[in-house]
Amino acid sequence: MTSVVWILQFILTPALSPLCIGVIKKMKARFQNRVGASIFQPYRDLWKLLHKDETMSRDASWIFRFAPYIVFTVTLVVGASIPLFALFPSHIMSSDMLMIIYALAIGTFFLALAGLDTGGAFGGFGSSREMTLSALAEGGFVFSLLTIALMSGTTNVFSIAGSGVLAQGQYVLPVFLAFIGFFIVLLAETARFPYDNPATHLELTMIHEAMILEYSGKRLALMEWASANKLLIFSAMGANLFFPFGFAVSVDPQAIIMGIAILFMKLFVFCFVITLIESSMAKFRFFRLPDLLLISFILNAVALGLIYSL
Amino acid sequence: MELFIIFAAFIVATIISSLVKQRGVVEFFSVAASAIGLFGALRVALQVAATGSYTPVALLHVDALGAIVLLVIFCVGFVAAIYSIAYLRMETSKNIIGVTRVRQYFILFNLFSLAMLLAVTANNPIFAWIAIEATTLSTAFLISFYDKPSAIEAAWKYLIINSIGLLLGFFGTLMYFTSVIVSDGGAFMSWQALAASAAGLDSLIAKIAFIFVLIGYGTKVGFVPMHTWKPDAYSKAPNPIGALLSGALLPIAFITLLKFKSITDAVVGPQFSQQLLIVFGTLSIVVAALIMLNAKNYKRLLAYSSIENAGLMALGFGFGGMGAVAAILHLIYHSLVKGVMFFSSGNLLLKYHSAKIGKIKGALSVLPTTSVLFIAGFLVVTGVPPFGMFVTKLQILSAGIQAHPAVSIIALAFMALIFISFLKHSTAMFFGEPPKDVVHGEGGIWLLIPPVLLLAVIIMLSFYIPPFLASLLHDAAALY
Amino acid sequence: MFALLASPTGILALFSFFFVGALGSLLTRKYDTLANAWSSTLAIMGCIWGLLVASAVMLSGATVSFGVGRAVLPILVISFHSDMLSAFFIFLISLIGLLCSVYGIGYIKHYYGKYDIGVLGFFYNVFILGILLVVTAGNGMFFLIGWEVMSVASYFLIVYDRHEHDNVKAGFLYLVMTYIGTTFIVVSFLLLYKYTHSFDFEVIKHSIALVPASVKNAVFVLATIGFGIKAGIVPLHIWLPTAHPAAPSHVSAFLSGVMIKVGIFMMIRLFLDVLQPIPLWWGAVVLMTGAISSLLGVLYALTEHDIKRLLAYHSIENIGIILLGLGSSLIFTSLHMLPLALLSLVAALFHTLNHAIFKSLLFLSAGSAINQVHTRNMEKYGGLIKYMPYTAFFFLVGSMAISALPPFNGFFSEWMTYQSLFQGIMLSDISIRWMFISAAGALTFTGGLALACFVKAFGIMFLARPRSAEVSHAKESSLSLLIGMGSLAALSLLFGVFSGRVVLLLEKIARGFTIFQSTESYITISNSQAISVNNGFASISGVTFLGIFILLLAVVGIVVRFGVYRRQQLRVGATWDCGTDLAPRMEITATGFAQSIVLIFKGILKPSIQHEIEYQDSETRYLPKSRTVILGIGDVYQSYFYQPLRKIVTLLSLRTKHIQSGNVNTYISYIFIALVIALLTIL
Amino acid sequence: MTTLISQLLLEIVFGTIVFLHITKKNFSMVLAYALQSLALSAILLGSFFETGNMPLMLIALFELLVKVFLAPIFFIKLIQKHEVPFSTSTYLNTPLSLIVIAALTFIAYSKKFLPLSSIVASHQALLALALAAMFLSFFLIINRKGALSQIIGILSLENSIVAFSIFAGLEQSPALQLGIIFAIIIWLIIARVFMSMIYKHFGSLDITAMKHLTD
Repeated sequence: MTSVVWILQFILTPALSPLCIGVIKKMKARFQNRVGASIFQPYRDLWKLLHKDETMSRDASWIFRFAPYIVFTVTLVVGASIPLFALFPSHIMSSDMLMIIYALAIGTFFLALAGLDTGGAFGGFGSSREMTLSALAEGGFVFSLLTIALMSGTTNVFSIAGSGVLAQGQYVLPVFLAFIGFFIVLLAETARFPYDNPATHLELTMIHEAMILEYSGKRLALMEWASANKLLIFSAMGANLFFPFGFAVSVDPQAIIMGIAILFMKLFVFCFVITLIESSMAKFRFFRLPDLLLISFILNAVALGLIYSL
Repeated sequence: MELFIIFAAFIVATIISSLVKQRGVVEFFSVAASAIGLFGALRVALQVAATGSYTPVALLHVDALGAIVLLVIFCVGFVAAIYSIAYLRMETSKNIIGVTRVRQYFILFNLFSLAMLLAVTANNPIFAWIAIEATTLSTAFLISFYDKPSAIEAAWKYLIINSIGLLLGFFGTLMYFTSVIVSDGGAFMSWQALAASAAGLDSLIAKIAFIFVLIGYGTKVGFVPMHTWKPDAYSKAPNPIGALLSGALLPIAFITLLKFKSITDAVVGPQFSQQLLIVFGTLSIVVAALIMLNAKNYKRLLAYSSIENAGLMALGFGFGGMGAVAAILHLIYHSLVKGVMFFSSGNLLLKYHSAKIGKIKGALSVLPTTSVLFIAGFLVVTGVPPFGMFVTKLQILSAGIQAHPAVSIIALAFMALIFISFLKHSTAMFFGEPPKDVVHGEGGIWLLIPPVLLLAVIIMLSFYIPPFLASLLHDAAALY
Repeated sequence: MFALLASPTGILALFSFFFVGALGSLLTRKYDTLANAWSSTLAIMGCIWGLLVASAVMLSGATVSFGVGRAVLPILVISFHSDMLSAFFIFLISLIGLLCSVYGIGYIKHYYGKYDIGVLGFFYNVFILGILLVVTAGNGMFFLIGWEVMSVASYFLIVYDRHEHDNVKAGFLYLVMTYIGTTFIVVSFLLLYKYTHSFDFEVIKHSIALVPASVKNAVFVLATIGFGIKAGIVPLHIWLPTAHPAAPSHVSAFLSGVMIKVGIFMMIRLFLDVLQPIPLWWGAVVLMTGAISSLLGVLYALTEHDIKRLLAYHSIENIGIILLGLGSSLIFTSLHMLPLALLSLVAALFHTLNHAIFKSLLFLSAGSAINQVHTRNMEKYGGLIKYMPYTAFFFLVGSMAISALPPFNGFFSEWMTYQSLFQGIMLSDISIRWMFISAAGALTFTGGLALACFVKAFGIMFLARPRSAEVSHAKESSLSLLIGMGSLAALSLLFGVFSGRVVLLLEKIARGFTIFQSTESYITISNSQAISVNNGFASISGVTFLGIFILLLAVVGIVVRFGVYRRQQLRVGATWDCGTDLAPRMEITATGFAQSIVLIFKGILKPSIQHEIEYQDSETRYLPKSRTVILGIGDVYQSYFYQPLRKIVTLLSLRTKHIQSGNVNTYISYIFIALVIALLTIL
Repeated sequence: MTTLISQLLLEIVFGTIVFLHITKKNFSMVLAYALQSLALSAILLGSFFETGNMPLMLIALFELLVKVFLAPIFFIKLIQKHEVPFSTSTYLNTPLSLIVIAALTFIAYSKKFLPLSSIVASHQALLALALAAMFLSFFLIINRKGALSQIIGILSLENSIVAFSIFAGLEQSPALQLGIIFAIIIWLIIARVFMSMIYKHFGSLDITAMKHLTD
């Protein structure tokens, strides 16, 4: 039975992520009171892209060709090493908080390089903006996870979720501040609204789309899938680390199904909040984004300071 | 016995170089005289190391420090003689000077060596004074060797300032003699007798006498307020003479000063003289370092470097204890390295015909060996390890840090400034593109052997000090 | 054999290799190839022997200390003392020396005929000899001799390519700053000598109680400035970005990888071993300088478009990270939390080792690229990956290692530094805690910015299309260069994946210090190479991460390539450029890439942007023909501290030159005044 | 010899130095120096009559010969050869230099220098006067711009030192005195040669022209 849990842990992220994207797109459509495509449309898009022919630029080197595989695999590895529905597969050694952060950095690294590789103007600007944002977001990211890690006395992501120290009311304010900081970083890392509009291809504003502009066919599918995975990873981390309840306690199928259901519910709440932001807020000008990220860093630093002074 | 042979050798050399017309003969005798001088000095040094002192006759006496300085004088003198031949040959071939001038040069050179020998070995303070006066007179003409207005100006200033200094020194010596009860014995008052009768000297008179002697012979050594003649004299004198002036004449004046210091210390105790030496030493290092920063002429640069090293030696003796031993060793290294630097700068002068630092570009590609020698000399003189002067410099400073921390730290800071200014000037001279019209290639083998010889001696002395020299060092330090 | 290695003869044999190498290359100056062969082989044999000796001493744990000969002056005692720490540094020096010399064999070929190879070989061997003397010296005096031999030899290596004028200027600035640093160090040793009457480190250590607290603080400040200049911490770093690029590449790799670490070596030995017990503020000062150096180092690197200057600034940044580890270790020792101090010291040593490896890898690969393209300006590069695939791959490995991406060694040492900072944050004292929070913040931002900087460096240099004709003539470097770089890349991966084994050894080394003799360690290494800190607070394993990553990569590759649908066609066309013809001008430049970050941090960097627009016709000035943007960074330190200092000293020297006024009467009046003053003092 | 006569002779020496400060003509400076040396040799003769040892007489005569006859002739020949009748002016005008002279004499007589002048208690006044003479000749060298006047300044400094040593009871052995006088002779010859060289190169004996060697 544990092997089923292991398999589930590995395949859950890639399986669920297109669904999240579908749900967000559906809700955005609803907000703009149009019907919108079905929530399984992303699956069909991926299937279509995987079968299409591919065109590639003459200047591209092997980095352009292998980047999608590396970026996608990184999201798989990180997806497998964060708590999704159960806590017991915690002995995976790669679930340390810093390991996750820097593994995601590999993804950003190769994504930016792929953007630069084809030598087009768009790719270069996309990579430059992406690296600026990820450089500034890293501070907030590390500090938000550090706050809850220091509260629960360990940096292993599974044991943070299981430590339950957050349940006692003592640390409510630091957790709340850390969560706000984390959510700002989430929007930055997954190229969501105030930072970058996922739907547009407008040269002036696009960051993530610019880097994968040159891709087509199965490589584009992998890239799209990887960004979907990243969205799921961040929302799952936000949900399970900051609101650690409803995990499957034992291996029997009945508890597992209940765990997955609670995971579904949490993710749905996250998707709803993201859609709410996307529909209500305008995209910030690029040079106001650093102030937003600095706010997230300051919030987390204050949260860190608060832990011990209480 | 050896001293008489050396005397005879130099007198013969002077007479021959004044009578004989052929240049070859004059050169041969001068070099032979210096060679005999070196050999004699070596034997005297060995004997002094064995027996403690060497007095062939009442009038002449050589103690440990005297033996060391004698050895240094003739080592530099011999190498300078060889270099002078090649140097003057090059000068005559470029018809800057005629053959008569060369003969005059060697007459004065031998007289100068004779006077120096007498100054070191004289057992009587007044004879020492007369000998030093003779050195001043013989070098006055050597400085005005090139018969240009600037050379005359330099020689005149050298003559006037040194005469005043020596007169003050004479007055100081007389002050010391007041302690001697009037008797016919006063005729040949030797250093030992003076030291013995020092007890009778009134303390205040001893202090005043030491001040006069310090200011007097300090002018000869070149401590700061009295140093003004040095840069002019060194920059206008021919290079071998510059080497002798800083390598040989400076130590003689210094040890005469030290002989008087030992007498005053017997009367008044060491603190007084040490205090004065520290004041003058620090002043010399500070002012020399500041002026060196933008010197325009590399021979004046060497002059200020001599002033700075004289200041450091004064600090060494001022701090006393191990500082004194290090100061004597520093004296040896300094004389030898000044030889290397003056000879290599002589080669630069022959090739570029200008002593201005600004006019010398890309010397490393034009004169590779000379530039390497000059850079090695610069590294030694500023006290960069692994050469010996680094250890002596730090030994002096570590002796000084005990009692006078502030002085040693100021000295160290300004010695760093000296290294920086030396580096600035040598990078300006040696790197970069050489001017088009300068033909590449060294002057001649004989222009290179003397500096290489001296550098080899320094490197040997940096790592291994022969036992007889070591024992001489410790005896000398014990005396002063 | 083991005993022979870890013994005085072993160490003396080590020095003799380089001594013979130096002399030999001088003698064979006339024939370039022979001189190159002689100096390189001797250096390689010396380094191999150094590796053996170091590992023998490290494994046996013996401290080899012996004196040689007796000099006339008592202070010059030639005594060697190589304990675990110096053995580790000998290992580091020999490792990098070996690979740089292998690289050098091929690299020196392009100097044939231009310069004298024998002289290069001579100074190269003397330079390594100097560094080895520094790490094995037993007393202060002998240490200073080794220190200055190293500085002077490296000066001559920097100005080796002397026809280039700014190499000479860089060399001059380097030696002036180093000499000022040495003066600070000499003053601190003299102050110690004043109270302990000896230069020998062991004697000073045992009689440290004699030294009053105020003097110890003075020694700390002087030593930090002195060694800080050599290590290149921020306010004193102005020589580093000009000096390292000037040297030949295999030498600048050695300078950047090893020489700046020697300053750290002496700081560790002095602060953790000789001057114990230490007050708290020492650690705080080191921590703060580390944080400032790392943040400013990476920011200045971002503004650079000269490759070697960029790498030199990154050396400053990594020195800052090492100082973070060292600073936290000092703070923990002063708070008597020795296990934590041991942890952060191991972090500092591990990052020193890793930085030596990946920085020299980066310098070597940059050197082989510059060797082909003959310019250091990044804007002229582009598309080099198609002409020099191996160099590009090694530069990529180096960039991933320096920006701390997991499978490589950079990540694991930065992780350890993070752990020591986290332990610091958990301290009770509020002021110290906020110091650690700001240090951790600086480290996070440094990590992010370093990633951005190396995406810029690698992307602009190697990817997309060539921006100048030079690039298309580039050919892959010769075999010896590739071996040098390849082994460094392999080492970088090996030390990353098997970091557990390395951390264990480093802990054994750190235990060499008397204060850490009996402390129980917070680091446990499980069988699967996992390092766990502070009984389970945090634990990572390089092997498992790499294992899972490669497994999943294989699965994804197979599924996507073969599983889904094999008959896709791959059409190779031109990059999408909205229809205009594709010109190299359209690619992003290094300045463009970094401009957004530079504008965000313009408060600190104070950039100056000039626009030059060339118009078609000068009267109407309506249709611009070309527009260039120059982003310049004012050197704050030069203009606000070093220039005024230089001006004061020159002013002072001009004032004193008036003494030499030329008039005899004034000269005589000087003597008269001196006489009168002296007489008045005593009468 | 009674202190009165030696007092008188020393005053002559002192007076000549003051006169040297005031005169403008070279010729009169040389004469003043000759007078000074005459007074000095007279003192020496006086001490010979007292002690009665023969070598002292020899020295006095030799000094008479050298300093009173030989040196002035040398200088006069130089003046005629180069037609340099007027020595150049001084840095301080006459009244100011007189004030400085007065100040220096006061310092020499002040109790500050008492230990120096009381080496031989009886000659206290004489020694103070000799000391004043020394300071004045030192100031003469500083004040004068002409090369000849500087040489004469140095010679008068030497004379006042010898005077001081005589009165301080330092009847040196004749050999040493001879040695000193011999040194002075050589010095004179060289100074003379140098002055002619200066004249050849600079056209005048004014040493203010020599200020090129600054750096």
